[in-house]
Amino acid sequence: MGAAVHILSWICLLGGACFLLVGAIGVLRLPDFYTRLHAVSVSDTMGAGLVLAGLMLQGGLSMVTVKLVLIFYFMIFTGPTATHALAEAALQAKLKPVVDDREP
Amino acid sequence: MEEHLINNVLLGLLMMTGFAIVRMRSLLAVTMLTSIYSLLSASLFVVLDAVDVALTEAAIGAGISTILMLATVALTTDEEKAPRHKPLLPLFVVVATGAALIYGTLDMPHYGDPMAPIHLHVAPTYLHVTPEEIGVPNVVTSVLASFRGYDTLGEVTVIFTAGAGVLALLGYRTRRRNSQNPEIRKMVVLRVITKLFFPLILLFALYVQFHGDYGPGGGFQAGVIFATGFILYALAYGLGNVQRIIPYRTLRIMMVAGVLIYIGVGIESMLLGGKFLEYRILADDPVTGQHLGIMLIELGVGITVAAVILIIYYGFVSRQHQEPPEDT
Amino acid sequence: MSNLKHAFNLTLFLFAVWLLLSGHYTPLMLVLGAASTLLVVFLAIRVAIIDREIQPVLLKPSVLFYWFWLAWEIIKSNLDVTRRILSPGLPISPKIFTVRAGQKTELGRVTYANSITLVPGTVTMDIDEDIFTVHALTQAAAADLERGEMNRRVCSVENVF
Amino acid sequence: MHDVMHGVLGLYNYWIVIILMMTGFYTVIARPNLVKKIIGLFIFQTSVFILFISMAKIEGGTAPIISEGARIYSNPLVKALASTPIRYPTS
Repeated sequence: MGAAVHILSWICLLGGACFLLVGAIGVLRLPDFYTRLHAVSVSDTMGAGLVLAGLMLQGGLSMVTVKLVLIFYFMIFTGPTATHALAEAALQAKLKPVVDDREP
Repeated sequence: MEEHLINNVLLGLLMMTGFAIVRMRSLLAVTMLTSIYSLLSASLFVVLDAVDVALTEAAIGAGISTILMLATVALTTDEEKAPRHKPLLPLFVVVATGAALIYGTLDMPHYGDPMAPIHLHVAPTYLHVTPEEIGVPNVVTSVLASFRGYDTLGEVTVIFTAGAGVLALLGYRTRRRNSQNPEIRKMVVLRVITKLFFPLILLFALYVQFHGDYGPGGGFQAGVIFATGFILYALAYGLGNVQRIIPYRTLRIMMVAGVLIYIGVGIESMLLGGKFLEYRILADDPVTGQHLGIMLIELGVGITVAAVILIIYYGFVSRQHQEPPEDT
Repeated sequence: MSNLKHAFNLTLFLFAVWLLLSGHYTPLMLVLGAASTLLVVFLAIRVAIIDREIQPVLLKPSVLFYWFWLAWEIIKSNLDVTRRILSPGLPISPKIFTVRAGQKTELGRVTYANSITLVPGTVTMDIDEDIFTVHALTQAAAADLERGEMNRRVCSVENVF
Repeated sequence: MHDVMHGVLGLYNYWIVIILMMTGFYTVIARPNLVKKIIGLFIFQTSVFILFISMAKIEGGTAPIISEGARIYSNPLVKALASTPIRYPTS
């Protein structure tokens, strides 16, 4: 494996870690349940995606990478499903969202 | 070095989760935290080279336990009452015990020490003998299924007994209910995604079942994942529909059949002139015999575990529906 | 008749997944793989959940093109949401609104709903037939969705399903 | 000083395990709610697994799956022991 690929994979891993951190900060800073879902969405897509990409670069062309691709597909489908299920459940439990009424 | 760092960070997170679990009052939140705790410890097991344990913990602790715990909370109450008096005595007991235990660790071999007594006696033998006699790369599987096959038989029996116990306690009353309630009909995303993933989860379970020789996995984990597929289906489509795929009767038969397969392999090896569960008799070549024996008993374990977990789930959920609807 | 074809497609797809996962191509493992695939297909038939939805559509060119477009959207909105989370004033303006989904099939609608949720800044909260209730983090994200480009794109890949 | 650091790092795992164990123990004896008690037992049990598996780790070792290119394997027996009782909480 070339040094360039190695460096690239670490860039991906660190970038992913940064986005995961941003997701966590977002959960702390945003005002209510529904807005927090958007922060989680950041770590779900960009964070996890970049970490997986970095690991795939580390794995090279092997069975490991194949499994990582399968994990990636799995996450793309289940992540939004879980978020949607949470939002729907919160809506059914009549949790009041914070809404900005100003006209844009 | 990175390994140490990850290890320490995970341990720290585990500790924080543990404290949060003790302090929280809402049992639903505690259940979810327990799931997180379990996932964290599974990651820790991977760092500590125990991949089989990690897979089991992830499937059991983070998966099935959470579902069963949520079912329990749904049957009872989700708010813990405040304790009546100050927990001074328990606190004292805990601190004293902890201090004594920490004093005890001072004599223990250090973490990662290759010369610790634990590594010097039995384990090297297993590592040496496994490639020659068993021919299975995963030493944990060979220890579980072959060297310590009796233990695993005992374990399957325990699980079988647990299933029988739940059958006796909770029972199961078939009730022809119209399981497709309107709330479920509305959750279109859940239903479609479940439909897409149901076959894939089952296939993955079978993959784990049959690749236990080469990597982490085996009958137990496979059985749990298999059951999870059906539980997911039941959550999205209702219990009635999942019973069309696997009826209750079939489950009871499966629960017994798994144990019988296991014992049958033992008796077969006795009939062929060996001892109970002596797999190398099973084929002309001892290594092939071992392989065959391990595969068969793992299959038995998988069938029993899947059946027992589904029986427990059916028991819980069918009871849930019998409660008169009070809070609607 | 078409059910049979779908069952056949599902079998092929599952066996391909098995081969991808397995990595051990001895005769024994292949036989076990075939047996596992058939067992799963049998269970799938039992619930009659086999319809057009389980086909490996994910790799057809137009769907692949949609994936790339969606990935680009996700990256863009990720950067936007990240900027908003990290900036001290927290410049958000949450909004709840409804959009109309133009898809005919359930799978198309679910693809649309999940694409909305997958893009940070918008979450599908509720689905009532073809009316989606969406929660957006900012007015801009809401306006972006209301323009309906994603809806059109999902509609055009829907025919492939 | 170096010795002290070495000792702390070498025993760190065990100490955390003991803290977790005591957290579980406290939950069992101090909380009246049964679900909470069960969760306390669960924490206790997991901490015991971590104790076992920490002891089984060898510096620089890999998971005990025989493969080419790996020389040192961590202790397989402990893992077999630990993955047996892990299965009971379901039951």
